[in-house]
Amino acid sequence: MSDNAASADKHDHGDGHGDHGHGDHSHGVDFYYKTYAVLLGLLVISVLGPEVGEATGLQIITLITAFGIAVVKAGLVIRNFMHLTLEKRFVHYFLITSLAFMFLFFFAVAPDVLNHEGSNWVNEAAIAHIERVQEEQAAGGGHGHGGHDAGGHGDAEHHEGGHDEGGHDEGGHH
Amino acid sequence: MIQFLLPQASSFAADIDNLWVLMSVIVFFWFICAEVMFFWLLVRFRYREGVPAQYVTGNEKHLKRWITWPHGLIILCDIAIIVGAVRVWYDVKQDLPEPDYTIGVMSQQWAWSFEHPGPDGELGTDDDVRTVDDLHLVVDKTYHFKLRSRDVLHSFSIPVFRLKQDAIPGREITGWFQPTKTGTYDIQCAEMCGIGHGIMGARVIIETPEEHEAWLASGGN
Amino acid sequence: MSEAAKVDAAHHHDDHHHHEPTFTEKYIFPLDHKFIGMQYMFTGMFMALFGGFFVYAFRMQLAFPGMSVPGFGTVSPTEYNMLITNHGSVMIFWVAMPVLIAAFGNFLIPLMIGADDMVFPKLNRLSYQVFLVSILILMASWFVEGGGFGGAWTSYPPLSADASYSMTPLGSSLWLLAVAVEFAAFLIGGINFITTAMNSRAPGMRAKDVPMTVWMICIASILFMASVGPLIAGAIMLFFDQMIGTGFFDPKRGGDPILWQHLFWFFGHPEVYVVLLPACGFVADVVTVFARKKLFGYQTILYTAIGTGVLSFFVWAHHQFVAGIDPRMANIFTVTTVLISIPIAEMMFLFIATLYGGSIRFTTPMLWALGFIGEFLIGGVTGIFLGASGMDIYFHDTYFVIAHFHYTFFPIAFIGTFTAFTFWFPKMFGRMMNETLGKVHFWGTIIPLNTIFIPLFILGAAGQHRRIYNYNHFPDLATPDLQALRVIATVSLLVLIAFQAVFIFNVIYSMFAGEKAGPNPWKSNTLEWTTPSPPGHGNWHPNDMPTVYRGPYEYSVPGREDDYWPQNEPT
Amino acid sequence: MSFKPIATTRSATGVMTAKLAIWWLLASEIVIFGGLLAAYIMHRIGHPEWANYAVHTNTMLGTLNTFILLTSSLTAVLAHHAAEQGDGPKAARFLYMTIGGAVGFLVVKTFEWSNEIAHGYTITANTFWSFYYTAAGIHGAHVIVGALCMLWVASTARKNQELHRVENVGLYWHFVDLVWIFLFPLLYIAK
Repeated sequence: MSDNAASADKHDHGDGHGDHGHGDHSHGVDFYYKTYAVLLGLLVISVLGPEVGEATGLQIITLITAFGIAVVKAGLVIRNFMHLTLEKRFVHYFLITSLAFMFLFFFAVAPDVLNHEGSNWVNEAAIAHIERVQEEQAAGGGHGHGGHDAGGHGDAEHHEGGHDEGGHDEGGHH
Repeated sequence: MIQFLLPQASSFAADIDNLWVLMSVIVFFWFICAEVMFFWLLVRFRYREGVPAQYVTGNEKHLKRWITWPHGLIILCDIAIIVGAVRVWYDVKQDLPEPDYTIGVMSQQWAWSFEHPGPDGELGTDDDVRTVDDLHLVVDKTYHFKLRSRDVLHSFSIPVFRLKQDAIPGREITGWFQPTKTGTYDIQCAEMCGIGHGIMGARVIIETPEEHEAWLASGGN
Repeated sequence: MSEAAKVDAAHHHDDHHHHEPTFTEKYIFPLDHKFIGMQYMFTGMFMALFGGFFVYAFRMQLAFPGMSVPGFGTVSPTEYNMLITNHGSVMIFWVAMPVLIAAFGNFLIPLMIGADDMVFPKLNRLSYQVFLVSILILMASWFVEGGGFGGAWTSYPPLSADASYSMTPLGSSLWLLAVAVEFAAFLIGGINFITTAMNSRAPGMRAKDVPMTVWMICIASILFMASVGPLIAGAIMLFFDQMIGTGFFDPKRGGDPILWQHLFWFFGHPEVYVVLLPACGFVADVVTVFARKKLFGYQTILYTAIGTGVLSFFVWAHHQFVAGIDPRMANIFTVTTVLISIPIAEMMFLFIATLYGGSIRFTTPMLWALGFIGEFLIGGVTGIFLGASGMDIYFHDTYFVIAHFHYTFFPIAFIGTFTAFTFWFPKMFGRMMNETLGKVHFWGTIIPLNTIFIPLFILGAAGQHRRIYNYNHFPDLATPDLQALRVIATVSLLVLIAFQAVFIFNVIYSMFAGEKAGPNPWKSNTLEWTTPSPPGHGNWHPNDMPTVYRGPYEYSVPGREDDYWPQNEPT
Repeated sequence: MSFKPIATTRSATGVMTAKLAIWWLLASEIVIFGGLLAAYIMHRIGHPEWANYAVHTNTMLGTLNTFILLTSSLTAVLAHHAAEQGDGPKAARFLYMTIGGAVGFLVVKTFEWSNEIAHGYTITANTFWSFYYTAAGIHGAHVIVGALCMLWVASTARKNQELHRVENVGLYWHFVDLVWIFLFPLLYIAK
């Protein structure tokens, strides 16, 4: 445990970083600038992606550029800026575990929340809500009023407290 | 066992009570084993002058098997429990048989309102009978219920049916039951729903077909 | 230790002792982990008085509906809901967690791993202060306009989200805020525990030389950290729903009340193991000392603890089987839930097996530890009924559930605490507790415990639901037989509460007039017993920090004169 | 002179204590944001009508903010580099630049939000906007906390003290950047 002693010693003299103990990982400044340049390049692509997606009508391009590039960017930041690759193995494990639990959470909750119907149940309110808003959006051009009106409806309905009006009769509200 | 405390009044009540017996046998077997072993060890290895404790690490084969064998057996017992539980669950909640009648159940703070099909046997027609806090059923008929809530979460629980289902505002949840015994029993709300949760009870009245027709003929009074 | 480190350490020491800490520095705003631990412990026990008072009031109402409860008055439905809600939240969040994890974690982790303090003493102090703020917020919520929150500790929206449903506009928001602030306190504390246990072990202490208590508190803190996130996010969402009128959980505006249930139980189930594991750790340490035995299968116990912890993330929806989730999902969660019985049963078996070949001394701490094993088994086996979906249709939200989880939580929160408290009392205050009073307290607690909750199992099987203030409204439940069971439970509760006075008296009496304890009254191996009782500031002299040579459970090693072998004794 | 326990100076795992604590902190942050974003994604996929709300988010300002945060991440890592070389004042300078990035981010955010609120897209307008403000708001709170921490770290680093803190606060800052990297496509790009 002479490690402890050594680190204790250096630590107190203010250059706590010297005792990193993973050998050489001091990337040059150039390396950081290069990473930064790549990140900016990816940012440009991720912004242009949806334009291409819209132009070609392929939504998949939007999704891939948006989220694929987010993952790549995140990987670059984690690897080159946070130096996770130089960290002890167990750090990887607990970070990955937290992330894995979130995927678990998503996939276990999605059948109830993402879906609006399932085995012997129907989320009538959500279906009615979507239909009503989409009708409004179609009627009102979809732009400009969406936010406002949905809020108004919410409140109005709230006080009525009914379940089955579904909102169809309020279609022409605005 | 549960039937001695509360009658079985639905077709699947006996299944659930039998599942209880199956699980009790398995679970109490292990419980008794563990407690007997526990108390025997306490008595057998109590402190006695001049008798030192043994040095046992837990890796000795002849001792370790006292852990590994129960371990394996518990897995087998777990499988039995899972199979039993899932079968009952599937019958009660997932696989709905064709209904004779459908009823509507609406919960709100703090009352139950029921929609019964009228003489024509169809729900959603003009002759439907609406009641508050009284559910009239015909014995030995299969029912679907459409459960909804007007405001907050409630839970539609009929203990004699061994049935329980939460009502979620905005959702319509379908379930089934088949009453098998005439009589009048409790319906309780089983999910916290505010100040009046404690009084949110209703009665289920299971009638013979004749009685039910008479009730319908009287306009549901 | 190298020369440099010694000088360094001495430097620290001198530096600190230039000024003796004043009373305020030592007791009001301490940095010393032992005092922060005490603060947590006595705050938690103080909160237990409130939790106990609440249960007294509403149990009296259930046994004798409509009567004026002495010390409270008649219990209205609103008050009844407030009492059960706050009984649950106080006992779990403000009693079990601070006492089991924060108090004993603070007190024991540095002592058991041979460190002089937690790694971040100031964060530690901050954690307690944040915790104290959460208590003030909670207490405020009981007295505001409209009364305290009464939507059950699960706080399901829309009831909790909308004041027009709950009628407690301020109570529910303050309650939620208090819970969120409390989580922040434990996140800060938890990171401190984990880092301390991982990094500050004494020289020579390998992973398998760490006492079970430290392992368990560490695993529990990790579980807490990994599970609480969604609920923190959910609490913010629910708070916005309450305060500024967003619609995250409002079905009429595209929200979904089921989402809250998932966010809540994703935390709520691991939370059970967060409090269970530390109690298991205490039991492991106490049983080995008084059986003079090595722990039976140290590594296996560790694996079962980790296995339980990991599996606990896969079971949460068994709280929601009939709560409107898709019935197909229930099948998956039944499998995972029933499987969790394997590691936890194995852990209990290993504790029982540790008794084999021992030389068992029935001191008060040992009685509590054995009581934990015996009682927790009941809670464990009855849980299987509730985890099996088919059975849960009937038992969900009945008194069977209440009896089940009190048979787990009472052993965890109270028996576990009494185990640890009576065992480490000599270390905390330098005096022994009175054995006779301790045994009276033990039997006066264990017997009523069973006579409270066994009737509740029967009531649950008879179809009695929770959270109902007066069963006379339900003809099937208003029978004299069932009422008799309710009265038995309530009377037993009164007996149990009365016997806690013995404990309180014993603590105060022993603190000042108990027999003086030496550094190691129980002849135990672990490091905390190698320093004076109570330990001074820094626990050991800085030049004499312990070094570890062996595992913590080397009792009755053949060929040695003593039947114990302290961890720091050179071979 | 603050008192530092011997415990803090030990490192049985080989990772320095403060850094280990930061990694655990980040693990707990992952689940906080994870829970929120999982809930958002579920709603987003389940509610096709949200596409029409998302149109109103300002991609230009979102991109600008991404650019600001990426740049501040660069300066944070440069500060770490300078600290590694033992050059405290230089590290502090880079940290001040990072704080500048944080302030810039918040200024853009304020402008963006006030514009949106003026158009009626408030947090209560509908659930999309509720999620939008909540997610970005929690992230914004992290930005503020990060800036304050960096201010504190820079004040000691300037005097060549406690230089290891530069890397630790940098790790936290990179994480804040990472969250934004995912929020950006979720809230702005995918329409």
